[in-house]
Amino acid sequence: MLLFSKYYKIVAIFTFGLLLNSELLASQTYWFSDTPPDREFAKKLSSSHDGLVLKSRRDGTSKLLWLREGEDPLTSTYVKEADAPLILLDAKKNLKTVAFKNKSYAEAIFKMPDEGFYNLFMIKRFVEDNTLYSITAKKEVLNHSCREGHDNIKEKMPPNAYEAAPVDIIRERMPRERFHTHVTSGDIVSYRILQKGKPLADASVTLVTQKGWKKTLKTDENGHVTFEMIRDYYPEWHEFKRRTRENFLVIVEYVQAQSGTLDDMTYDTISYKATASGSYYPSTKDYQSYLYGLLIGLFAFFATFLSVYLYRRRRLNVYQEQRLD
Amino acid sequence: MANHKDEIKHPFNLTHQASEATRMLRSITDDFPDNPEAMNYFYDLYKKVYCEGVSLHENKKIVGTMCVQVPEELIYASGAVPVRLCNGFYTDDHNGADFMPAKSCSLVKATLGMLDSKSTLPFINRLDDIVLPATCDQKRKAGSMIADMGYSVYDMEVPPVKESEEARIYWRRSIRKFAGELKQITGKKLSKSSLKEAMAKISRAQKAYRKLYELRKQKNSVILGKDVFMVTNAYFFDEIESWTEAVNRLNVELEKRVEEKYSAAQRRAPRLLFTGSPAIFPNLKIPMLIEESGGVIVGDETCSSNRMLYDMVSSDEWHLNAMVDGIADNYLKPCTCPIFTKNDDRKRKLLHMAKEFAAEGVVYQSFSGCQVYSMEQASITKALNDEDIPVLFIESDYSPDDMGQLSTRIEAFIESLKAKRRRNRK
Amino acid sequence: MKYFAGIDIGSTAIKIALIDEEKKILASRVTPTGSHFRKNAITALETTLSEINISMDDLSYMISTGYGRKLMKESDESVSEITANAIGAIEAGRQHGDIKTIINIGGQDTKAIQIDDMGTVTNFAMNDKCAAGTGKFLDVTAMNLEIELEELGDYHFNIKGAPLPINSTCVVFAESEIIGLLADGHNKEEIVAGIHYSIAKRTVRLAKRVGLEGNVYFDGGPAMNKGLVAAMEDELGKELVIPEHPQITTALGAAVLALEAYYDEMEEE
Amino acid sequence: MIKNIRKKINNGDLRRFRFWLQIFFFLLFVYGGYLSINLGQNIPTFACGFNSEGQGATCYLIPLQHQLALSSSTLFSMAGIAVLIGFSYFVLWFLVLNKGWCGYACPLGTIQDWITSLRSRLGIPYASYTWEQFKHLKKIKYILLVLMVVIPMGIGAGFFSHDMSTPFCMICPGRTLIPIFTGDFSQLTIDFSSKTKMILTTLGMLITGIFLAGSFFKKRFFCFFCPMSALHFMLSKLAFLKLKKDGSKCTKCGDCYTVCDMQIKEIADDVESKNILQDDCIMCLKCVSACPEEGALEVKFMGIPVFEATVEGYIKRMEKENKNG
Repeated sequence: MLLFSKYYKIVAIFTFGLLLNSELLASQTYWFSDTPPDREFAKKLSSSHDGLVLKSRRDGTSKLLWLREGEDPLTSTYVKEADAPLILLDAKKNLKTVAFKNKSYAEAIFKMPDEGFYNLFMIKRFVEDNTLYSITAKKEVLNHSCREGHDNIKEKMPPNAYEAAPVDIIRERMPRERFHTHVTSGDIVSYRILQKGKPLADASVTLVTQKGWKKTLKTDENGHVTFEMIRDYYPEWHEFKRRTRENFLVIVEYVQAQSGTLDDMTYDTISYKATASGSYYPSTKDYQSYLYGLLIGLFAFFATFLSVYLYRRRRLNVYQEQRLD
Repeated sequence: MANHKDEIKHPFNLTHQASEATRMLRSITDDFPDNPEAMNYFYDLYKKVYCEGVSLHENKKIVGTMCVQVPEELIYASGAVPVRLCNGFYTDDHNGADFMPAKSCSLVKATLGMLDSKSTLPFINRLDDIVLPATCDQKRKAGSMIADMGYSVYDMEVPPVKESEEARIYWRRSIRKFAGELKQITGKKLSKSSLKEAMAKISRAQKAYRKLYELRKQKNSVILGKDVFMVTNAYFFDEIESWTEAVNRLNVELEKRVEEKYSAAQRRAPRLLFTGSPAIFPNLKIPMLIEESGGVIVGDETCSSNRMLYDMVSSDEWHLNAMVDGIADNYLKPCTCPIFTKNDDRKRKLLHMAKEFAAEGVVYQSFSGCQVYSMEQASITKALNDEDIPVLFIESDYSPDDMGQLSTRIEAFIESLKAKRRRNRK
Repeated sequence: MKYFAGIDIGSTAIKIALIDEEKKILASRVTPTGSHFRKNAITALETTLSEINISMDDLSYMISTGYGRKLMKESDESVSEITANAIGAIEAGRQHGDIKTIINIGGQDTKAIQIDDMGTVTNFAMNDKCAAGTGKFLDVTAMNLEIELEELGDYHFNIKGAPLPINSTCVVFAESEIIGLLADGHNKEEIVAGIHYSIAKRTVRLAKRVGLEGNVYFDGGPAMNKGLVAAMEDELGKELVIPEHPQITTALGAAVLALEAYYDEMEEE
Repeated sequence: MIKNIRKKINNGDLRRFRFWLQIFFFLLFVYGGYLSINLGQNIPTFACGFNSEGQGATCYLIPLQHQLALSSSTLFSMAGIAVLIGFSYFVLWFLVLNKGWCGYACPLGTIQDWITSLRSRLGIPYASYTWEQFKHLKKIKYILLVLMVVIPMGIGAGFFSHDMSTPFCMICPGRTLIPIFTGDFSQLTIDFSSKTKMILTTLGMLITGIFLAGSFFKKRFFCFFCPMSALHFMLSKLAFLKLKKDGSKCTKCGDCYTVCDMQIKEIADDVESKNILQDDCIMCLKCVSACPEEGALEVKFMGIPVFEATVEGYIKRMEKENKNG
């Protein structure tokens, strides 16, 4: 039954064929994913610390992101065509515009010449039924190669905010977070929601994991919201893979009573919807054991101690006979 | 044991040994001018011990040692005093010849003669044990003879090779066993602090000796070799602390001599190294002949002197195990005694000493009967000759018969060194 | 004219050499040492001096050598016979070309000396205590065979058979061995040659210890024994340089050293 | 002037000097990160990179293993140059101190020395290998070095799984122990996520236990097996700091051997070699300070004598030792 419903949903999406237009935007959720829609295509990409990247001799490292539609990270469809403006906040905090490439799917590609975090924003505004819909999709991407060393990580760690964004979802860094740190189940992730650079209070923030678990919270007066990543990965023990990378989605929704005009259309309400996607891994606690570690360590320690002790005892016997075979 | 407590029949000063010692001592003190003032301590010591029979180390257990390989640190740490029994008396050589083969080494004969006649050393009757390292064949076989005389003898095993790891292990075990044996003799268990103290005691003595050794490198020889032999020989039986003090006093005096540019020998006296069979009082025949013939012994490589005091023990950690192993290594590895298979270490040592002391020649004594020194002679001579250092090889014993011939040879050697120097100058 | 004297007081003979500034030998003498060697030495010296009509006071410098060197208080200094022998050999053997090795057989000892071009002793070897292979050995042989010492050479060359092997190296045992050989009916010639070869063998072995290079000079009383010389040459495999007066080489060396010492002293003054 | 300074150094108390220098390097490498110290990632000693918070520098073996694990095509392309550059930095660092890095700077070495001094204080005698054991054990470090190169290259070529990355680090007790000093116990676990990881972490903990007990009995227990030491030895002929021996002055008294933590027999017995540095040597220079032969052992920096064995210095140190013991 469950299988069927999933199947039904996918079939439905493909049947209607999605185009990115205003009518649909109002109700749907859009987000950026770095998982290629095409499995064959994925083979051309190389893995990096933060998902797949495209490496070429001419352009260096580039990141590819695809726009997806849907609230459930697992079943969201890939948008086939999109024409919304894209803004890139690069590792050096410069702003650039990027355009969608609509090959088979709406795809954004940008080069990452520097080490650090790149933020891609898709911002779309339109009026409908006296409501201004402000849609933002954000993706934070890390560019890092161990070959470059790990010398200046600390200064590159803090997140960069895009002040002009109608809503910016900033993932705050976890304690001791470094380039190599992954968000894992059980981690506390906290977000700061900014509206034009200022904290947005009382906005509803929803976290959706790949398995579809959802939780909605309201931001406090500083725009903060904190989730604990739940554990939703329960494979058979022999199928456990600690490199299981799953996506999660943070969706911010906020409605504000404010009137104005946009493109000669008036509105009296603004409805904001912003997304930011991330990825998470199984918690190390799921597969690492202190107990065994310490037991084995202590065993080795005492075994060595005992063998040295016994050896020394034995050596007190007078000359050991030479063994000949 | 009761039999060695017998009274000596003659008053000590009337024995042949006493008169032999007196003659030698007189010759040492009177034949040379300006002996260092501080040497009087040593002259008096010999006079007291060998001529007057004054006993030392009262109320202490005495362990006689028969070779340089016996770790004295362990003996001191066990509360006893080591006394080296190697003897240089011709009278005792004669006594020994009564029951030993005529061709055996004078040193062994004299030592056994002394032990048999129970004279010469005033405290010979008080020996609690004799440690006999199985070094050369003659000493090895002497063990049971000594035991038959009624002494308690401990045979200490010595490996014949010293380079191998097996030898090192064997020797370390031998030394540990010896430490156990000492406990039996003295009833005192070796402790960390007593061994440390013993090591410190010996290292103070060695420090004083090293200073003396350095002073002999002076271009102007500040002390004659015969006096240094007297100093180092005294270490055989003297109270170690007072010996150290006396050497330190001597060093102070010699330093003054250095400042005053005083020379104990003729200014141009050829500088010689002495090596081979040990010169032990009163058999200072060859050193005396050398220095009477106008040479000066600036350094020596013998077990009665340099080999006994030169190498110092170090330890990484101050536990008994580490200390005893360190001591063991020190008594085996640097030992240049020819009983060990290889000759290289002795060659290297002599070449280095010749350089260090600016020695012009080497006098190599081998006691007749000492096979190993005689056999090693050729290769040592070659090694030294290759570095343009002439060697005079002398095979001799304790008898004074060959003095005339020896004096000719030694003089000729010294003359040839002088001539060589003249030739090199031209 | 200056006179220099070298006096070699050996165990069997006292040898005296007198030279002038040109190192020319003016007079020489060999006399037995006897028991009062100091008295005998002075008498012999005075006799020698009187041959050229001078007295002790006319001597500029005198050096004594040999076993009795230190007791000869009349001399200016003493030098070991090895050094003196080397110098003497250089002097006496000059016309024979470079001398590198000297073999000296004395009354009680045998020496082999290696020298460089300057006459400096670079190495030497001497027999140990025992008198085997020394002049004494020849004395004893001659006495036992009841022939004169000077006749030994003639006997050596008159040999008919092969030289007899003499096994004993000790003078005392050799004596009884000779008597035994005589008793067995061996003739004297064979015994003498045997003795010569025995001495030659020992001496050559000693000489080999210092190395046998260049011309080998042979001196000392026994060098006058032609038979021994022949045996030695046979053993060595080369010819020996024999000086005109083999006995006085050492004394001559002492005299030359006296001359050098005299001029050295003059220079220093 | 220079003579006086030299004399002061030669008479100096090496033990104390070394103790403090080791502490200095320990603080620098283990806690330097807190003071924003970073000496880079090409350090020729175990400045463990798993100690993410405090590391003031990173052990070269980490980047080396990482770099060798690059896919073969990358490794032998331009990226290979970066590997070579990293290696040359490593060599440059190494050249300065030669194996002195081991005896003075290595935090793992310092930990072993602390354990040794604890044992010594407890009055338990140290262990030593027999010559036969020693000969066999000393080969291990070369085997480890080869594995450390071959396995990552095997990963790059696709023969092994990425779970085998940094194989040496996985079994290095530095990984488990050094992070503890900054309160990070996370390396003491067994990783059950894959068989490879499980085996490697179990080995790591076993070795940690053996290390702790082993270094309690045997001075510098681990250094016999250290592949860094093997790597050092291959370059040691080029280094500026040199340990020289004048065999003609040596009496083979064995004092140097007695104090040698690494049981290097050659230091006492080899009288031929001028450059006496052996592959096991950690250049602690205890041998020089225990040598009573004037100039028999000598430390030179670019040909300039720095520290030399002297009788005077030896006697001074021994008297002091004997007093304190």
